Amino acid sequence: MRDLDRTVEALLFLSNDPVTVPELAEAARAGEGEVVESLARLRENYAEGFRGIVLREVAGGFTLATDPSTEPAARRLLAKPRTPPLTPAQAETLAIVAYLQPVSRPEIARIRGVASDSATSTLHDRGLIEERGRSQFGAVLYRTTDLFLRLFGLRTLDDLPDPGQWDPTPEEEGELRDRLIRAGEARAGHAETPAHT
Amino acid sequence: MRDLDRTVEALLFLSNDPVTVPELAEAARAGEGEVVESLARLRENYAEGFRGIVLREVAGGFTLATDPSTEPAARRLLAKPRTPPLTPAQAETLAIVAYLQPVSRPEIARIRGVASDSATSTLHDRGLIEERGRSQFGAVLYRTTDLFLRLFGLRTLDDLPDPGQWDPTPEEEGELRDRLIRAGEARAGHAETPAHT
Amino acid sequence: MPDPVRAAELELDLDVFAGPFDLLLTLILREEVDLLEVDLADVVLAYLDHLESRGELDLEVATEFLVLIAALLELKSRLMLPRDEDDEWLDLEPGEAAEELLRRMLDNRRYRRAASELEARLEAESGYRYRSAPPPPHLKRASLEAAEAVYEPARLGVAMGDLLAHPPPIDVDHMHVVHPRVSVAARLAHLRKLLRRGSFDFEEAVRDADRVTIATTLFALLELHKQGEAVWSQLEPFGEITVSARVREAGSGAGERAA
Repeated sequence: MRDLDRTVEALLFLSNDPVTVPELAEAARAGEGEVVESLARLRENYAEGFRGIVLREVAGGFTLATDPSTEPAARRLLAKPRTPPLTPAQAETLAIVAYLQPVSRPEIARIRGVASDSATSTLHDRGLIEERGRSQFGAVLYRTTDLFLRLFGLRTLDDLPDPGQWDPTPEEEGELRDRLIRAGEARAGHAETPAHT
Repeated sequence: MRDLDRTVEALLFLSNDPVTVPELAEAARAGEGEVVESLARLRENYAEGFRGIVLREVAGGFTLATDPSTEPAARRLLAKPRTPPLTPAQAETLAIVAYLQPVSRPEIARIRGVASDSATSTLHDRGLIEERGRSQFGAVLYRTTDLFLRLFGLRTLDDLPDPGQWDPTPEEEGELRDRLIRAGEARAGHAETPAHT
Repeated sequence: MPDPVRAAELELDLDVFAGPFDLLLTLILREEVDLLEVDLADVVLAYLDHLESRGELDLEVATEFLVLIAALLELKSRLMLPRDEDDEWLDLEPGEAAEELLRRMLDNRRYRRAASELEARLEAESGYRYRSAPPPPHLKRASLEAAEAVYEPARLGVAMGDLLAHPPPIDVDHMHVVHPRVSVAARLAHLRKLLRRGSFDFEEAVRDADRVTIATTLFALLELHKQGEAVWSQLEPFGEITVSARVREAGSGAGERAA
């Protein structure tokens, strides 16, 4: 292994958070281009499926992680449960924050149709979301964290799938809209009747 | 790499402390003899002088560590005071500690209108604030540190800027502390009002 | 995405409808069932019974149900309000109301799908473990001397200013709070004046009045009845209400009377 590769490997090993190319370059006293080449060589060395450790690019940086195939043994050794799964309320709240950030609690509640304070607090406590300023009414706004990106294996927020893919087809949407409009017109018709006093 | 070698490598990578052969064998569901052989193969792979990470046998068992030759770079990465931009939550929390010190977490939460434990912990971890005794109710009190002064370019706390120039309601009477708490409670009450569509 | 018993499959047995919830929704949307005649409280009760019989709360289904029932409640409350051009309660046209409802349903649906996508992602990622061992202390120690001024003190002052800010006063129009603009006393005087003619139609007493005035006038009428000054009759539901001065002993201030 070249000296730079050894240094980069050691830096990735020591840092608990993903490290960016500029950070690696500054610490290793190397050019960013050299670091990128070094990472490419390490990546070959740590390609998935070969070793117990893999090199991953998440949350805007590079980090070493264990291969999922070793997870059962790791659980036995560390007696530490895996990341607990999200409850549906937490998953929906997280999805809203991820796509609409920054977003406030009242806005989340409006979309979900129920107050979501406990889900928001849990996500905050778990470090998946954080505060990002305040709305004009003084409500705290939330955004996702780097830990969110890391736990969900995303390099950046742009890696999130396009939510448009889950929308109904224009035909379905049109049909739904027509029905709602007819219901609304029915209402207008009814309303002509004087109120019961 | 064999499956067992991958597992042992992953276990060594994840563990904070040296791991013994019996511990490795139990977690990997393998015989101790097999684990010893596996360690021997890994040791070749991680021999000193080849990579950035080395496999060491120490008093308590086996462990992965960085090669001493990479230490200068590691120190450059890890030892610099971590000064990423402050998040809004951190800036607000730090301002409260700086102007009102000593101040407790519950008081910070009351002023900000939201729990601020994660911001407080981060500021503490970064060495910007430290504990300074306990309030009469037993809550830990915080004050700013010398590193805080240094990172903000202040000689003493008296050099903190007068908040008066940013005060939205300078005509209001009262101690800074009381006014902050009143404003915080007003915001907390208001934030629950749903946003209008 | 797991697909347990959906809210849509909730079996209902109501006065005007028996069948699954989604069929009720469809019929309402197709105007085959009049939403005004559906007792939504019964739908909620049926849902609670359903939950009890299942013995568990499925949050996915509960959320779907809440969104649907909230949409129905909103639609129904709009239907029940009298239509009044200058009434701020009805600032949405039927088309706009439908658009708003549609937007909400699509929003909710979009984020529920996104949520299951995230759940699947987290599950797929949970096999990767990251190292959490702290780096050796001797590699971490930064010296105070090496620290340079990187933060602006003004940042703290600005944060203080934000923390001292009170929220803007609540916009009352926004909150749909209607302040009484008329007093019962004023409406009592109005009714007594009309009563001098002997009798009048209630519609006449509240012609061109807003809803609050109508309510206050009704309250004033009840007060007149209590005082023994007026009686009324209505021949059929929703029909005209005729208010008449009550025959009283001489000397009452109600003036002439005519049965």
